Amino acid sequence: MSETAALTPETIQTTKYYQGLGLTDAEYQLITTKILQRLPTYTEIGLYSGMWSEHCSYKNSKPVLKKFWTKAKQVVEGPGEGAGIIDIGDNQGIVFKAESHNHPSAVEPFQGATTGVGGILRDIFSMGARPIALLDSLRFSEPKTAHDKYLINQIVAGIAAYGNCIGVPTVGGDTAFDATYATNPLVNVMCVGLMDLTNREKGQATGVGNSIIYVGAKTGRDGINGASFASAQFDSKHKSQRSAVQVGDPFTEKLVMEACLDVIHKHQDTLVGIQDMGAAGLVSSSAEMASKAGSGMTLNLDLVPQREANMTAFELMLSESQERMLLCIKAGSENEILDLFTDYGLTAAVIGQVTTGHQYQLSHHGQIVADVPVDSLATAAPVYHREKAVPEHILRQATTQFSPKITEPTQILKQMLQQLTIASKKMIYETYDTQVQTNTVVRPGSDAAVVRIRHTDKALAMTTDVNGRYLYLDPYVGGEIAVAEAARNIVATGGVPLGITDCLNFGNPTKPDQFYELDEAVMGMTAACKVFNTPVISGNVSLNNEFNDVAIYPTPMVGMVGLIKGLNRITTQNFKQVNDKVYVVGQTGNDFNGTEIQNY
Amino acid sequence: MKFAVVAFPGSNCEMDLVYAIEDVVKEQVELVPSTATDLSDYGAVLLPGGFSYGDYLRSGAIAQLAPIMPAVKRFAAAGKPVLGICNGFQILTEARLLPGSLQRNQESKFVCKVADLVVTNDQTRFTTDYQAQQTIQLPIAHGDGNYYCDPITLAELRKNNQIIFTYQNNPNGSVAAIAGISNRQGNVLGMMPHPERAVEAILGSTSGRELFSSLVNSVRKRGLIHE
Amino acid sequence: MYLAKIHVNYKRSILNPEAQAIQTALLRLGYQDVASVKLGKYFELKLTNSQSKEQAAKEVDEICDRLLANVNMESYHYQLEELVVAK
Amino acid sequence: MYLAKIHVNYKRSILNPEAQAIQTALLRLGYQDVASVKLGKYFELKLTNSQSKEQAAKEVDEICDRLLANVNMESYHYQLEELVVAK
Ligand SMILES: Nc1ncnc2c1ncn2[C@@H]1O[C@H](COP(=O)(O)OP(=O)(O)O)[C@@H](O)[C@H]1O
Repeated sequence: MSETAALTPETIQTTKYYQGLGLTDAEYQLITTKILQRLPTYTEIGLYSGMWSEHCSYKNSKPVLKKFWTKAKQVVEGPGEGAGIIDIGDNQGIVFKAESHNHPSAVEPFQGATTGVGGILRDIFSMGARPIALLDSLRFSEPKTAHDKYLINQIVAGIAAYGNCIGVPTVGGDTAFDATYATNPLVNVMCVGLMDLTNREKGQATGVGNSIIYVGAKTGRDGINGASFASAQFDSKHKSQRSAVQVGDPFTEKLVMEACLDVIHKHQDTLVGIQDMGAAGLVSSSAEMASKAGSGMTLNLDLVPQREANMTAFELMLSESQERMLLCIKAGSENEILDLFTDYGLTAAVIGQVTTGHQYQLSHHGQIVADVPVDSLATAAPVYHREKAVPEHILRQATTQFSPKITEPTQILKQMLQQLTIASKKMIYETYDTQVQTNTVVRPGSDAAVVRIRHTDKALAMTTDVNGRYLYLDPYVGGEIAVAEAARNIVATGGVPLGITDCLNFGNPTKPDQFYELDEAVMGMTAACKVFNTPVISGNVSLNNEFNDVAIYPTPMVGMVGLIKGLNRITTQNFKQVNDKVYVVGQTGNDFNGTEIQNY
Repeated sequence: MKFAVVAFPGSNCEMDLVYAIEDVVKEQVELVPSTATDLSDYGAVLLPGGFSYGDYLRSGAIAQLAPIMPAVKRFAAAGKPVLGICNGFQILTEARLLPGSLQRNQESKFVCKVADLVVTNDQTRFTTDYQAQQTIQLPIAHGDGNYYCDPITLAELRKNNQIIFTYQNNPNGSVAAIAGISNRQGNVLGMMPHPERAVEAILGSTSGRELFSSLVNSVRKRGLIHE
Repeated sequence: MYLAKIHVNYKRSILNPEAQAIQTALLRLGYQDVASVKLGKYFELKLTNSQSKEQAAKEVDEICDRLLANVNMESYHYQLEELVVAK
Repeated sequence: MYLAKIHVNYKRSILNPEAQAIQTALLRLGYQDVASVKLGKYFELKLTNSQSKEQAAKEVDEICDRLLANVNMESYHYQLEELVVAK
């Protein structure tokens, strides 16, 4: 990076260096002619590349996400903050969100999975909630090659390593196998947190003169520009791009979590805002906190705790080192907060202030290295309304149902039970601590997991579901089915569905047939959400899940949480007694398309 | 009586123990930070599960050097009860309060499930409310639970009845299927299974209750504590 | 017969939480003196059938790439020693 | 300034499940050739203030005994190198 530090604004323009950072000519034009009315510096172009990536700006998915149904009586906080909040009565709220870490896990499966878990945990506790459960939704190829097995083992081990160490039980999830995920496994993790509604926190920086405090791990050169990397597609020719390896440190995260909850619970009067540093690290957390509050901000990068020598401003702003948080603290109270973090054995430093106006100003080694309107980073990324066209394969699709030939029912049954997608997932979930915090009433292996709320008569049911094959055949109906399946799982454990989160794992939105899948799926999910009274309170988008131009099946993971009022209403899946009657509820039709028996 | 639960940075089962004692055993309990240096107020000291200091070097290796540990050693030397669960067991072996050590599970993977255990010694102050050879169910959750000691130490453990719990189906490769051992004097117990996770029927098992009740009874009987 | 002595270390600029925890612990214990801690893995493999040093080296490289080192994050180096076996 | 290069290894008599797991994996991958696998840890500590090699050695011994090695099961050995620091 050091030779590029010298890149002049003119060189960036003439060599189109910005393209390598994921910005298009038109986007660069917008910055130079409209926003800045001058050429951006090297650091500034870095800021825009991070903030305008799909991961941070949702520039391709915003018009689609608008279609989600997000408002219902129980919603306290919808999409927009780190995670959504639902009121469950008695002044308690639950917070949940899901996060995808598909691309990092394809490259470095163990660390990709750990940092996915770490990130979703930070989203939850930065809202003021204590994480009480994790779930993981995994999609793999059937383990045929050594590489398939390596991916599966390492991803599962990574999830286990992080959740087990930090002491949040991994209580559920789902796992399915299909060749479509061979080079692009899906690693979606969801976290559920519990909070007192009086402890609600926002990620914002208000009050001129208030301090910006950096907390947690020091910044290194890990995962520079990971956000635009996560949004890029892979192909076999460009392996060198794949180097955004961040290492998860659950021990540090545990300390960061306890310390932040301590600040939120006991120092409410000094805490103005708090946000985690996720994708596009320091720039995204700080710019969003300022922009949301309508404030300006100045940061002195010399004060950022650094793990490595000679880091450039570009690197400091875009590093995705893990286990870091940003706080806005009332002027005058800084030492009280810094001392608290020191007591936890953590690094913390005042790195900037809230300013008047709306500029975002960075200094480094005594020089101003960036000075841009803060909203231009956080909200001004262009929004693309992509074209939509029915995929060829759907047009060609047979209109009749697949019809299995069954000669030996017992034999077929036995074989179906051996299909990996159907078989028990014990091998996976027995490596997760499912019981720490001692609230897990129903562990993995049943329809939905159940976690009781201590000292009340209430419990939460939670599940993740989606079947990509159904969506491949019909994204709208498949989207409906994903929500409906989640709702059935919740109801089957005795819960009333409250809301959902999602991870939209799709292909390339600039291709009309792949955008069609995204748009239709969201509309289908929305239709079902309204029926089940389950608003979308948070979520995450993972696009460009494509390898050598072939997209994965459209796979919008649905994570649903329900409330069980009365611990005596909890039901589990297993048969209880000899001679109990078995009923089938609902109509059984001739529905075989996309089933395991068709796959078999 | 009053229990001390020592919380090291990275411990994660300390609150589970506190709740088990407060809500179910109905005794007094306090969280004691690992930076404290005095335990004289307490009737029993509990070292909880978790990943102290990330368990980054060897499980329990860094915690064993925490400021609280000299006080734990004095407490044990005075004949008062010390119980280490999971990571607490690992810390006790690293601190040489118990012999042997806990290695990576044979399968190299973390394992979390309910294990059938045999109570092999019902004469310790932790086990009087169980019956010898009784089978109980306790949850296990560990990656480094593979108990190892050399043959001479094993013979000693056997001779002195220091093996307190064994697994019925060895889940981690432990020598002689050992799940929990005590020191020679019988006042320090280390065990990989989690009794605090098994004190409420709604969570699947209540087999852990007797361990706490045995402990409370023995402390009361010995008059070791001013109520 | 060859003996391969293999060191596997984290590449530069990759966070090593273990080394960091050890250094913090040493500071706490009063070893202010310790300015840095690095931590890596060390393997010794005995190869019985390799006919030549080149063949052994090829095998060790392969084993490191496939199993012992995570080449995304770690680098390795090794020495090969020929062991004389008593017949 | 001294650099301590420390190897911590399992004592001979002790079975190490991790080394065993690696050997099994190697066999499964077809490396029949590998007769034995040993696995240890390798540390590098930089000591800034030690005045003499003896003092540094004393400190390293202490650090190994207290923290880096579990002397029940592991043994250690090390080399000390003096580093010349540019003033
Ligand atoms: N990755 C996982 N993590 C935790 N639990 C899992 C996981 N995969 C499966 N399970 C558990 O096993 C059950 C059955 O798994 P699966 O067949 O994938 O899900 P479903 O029956 O919901 O389609 C799930 O309900 C869940 O309890």
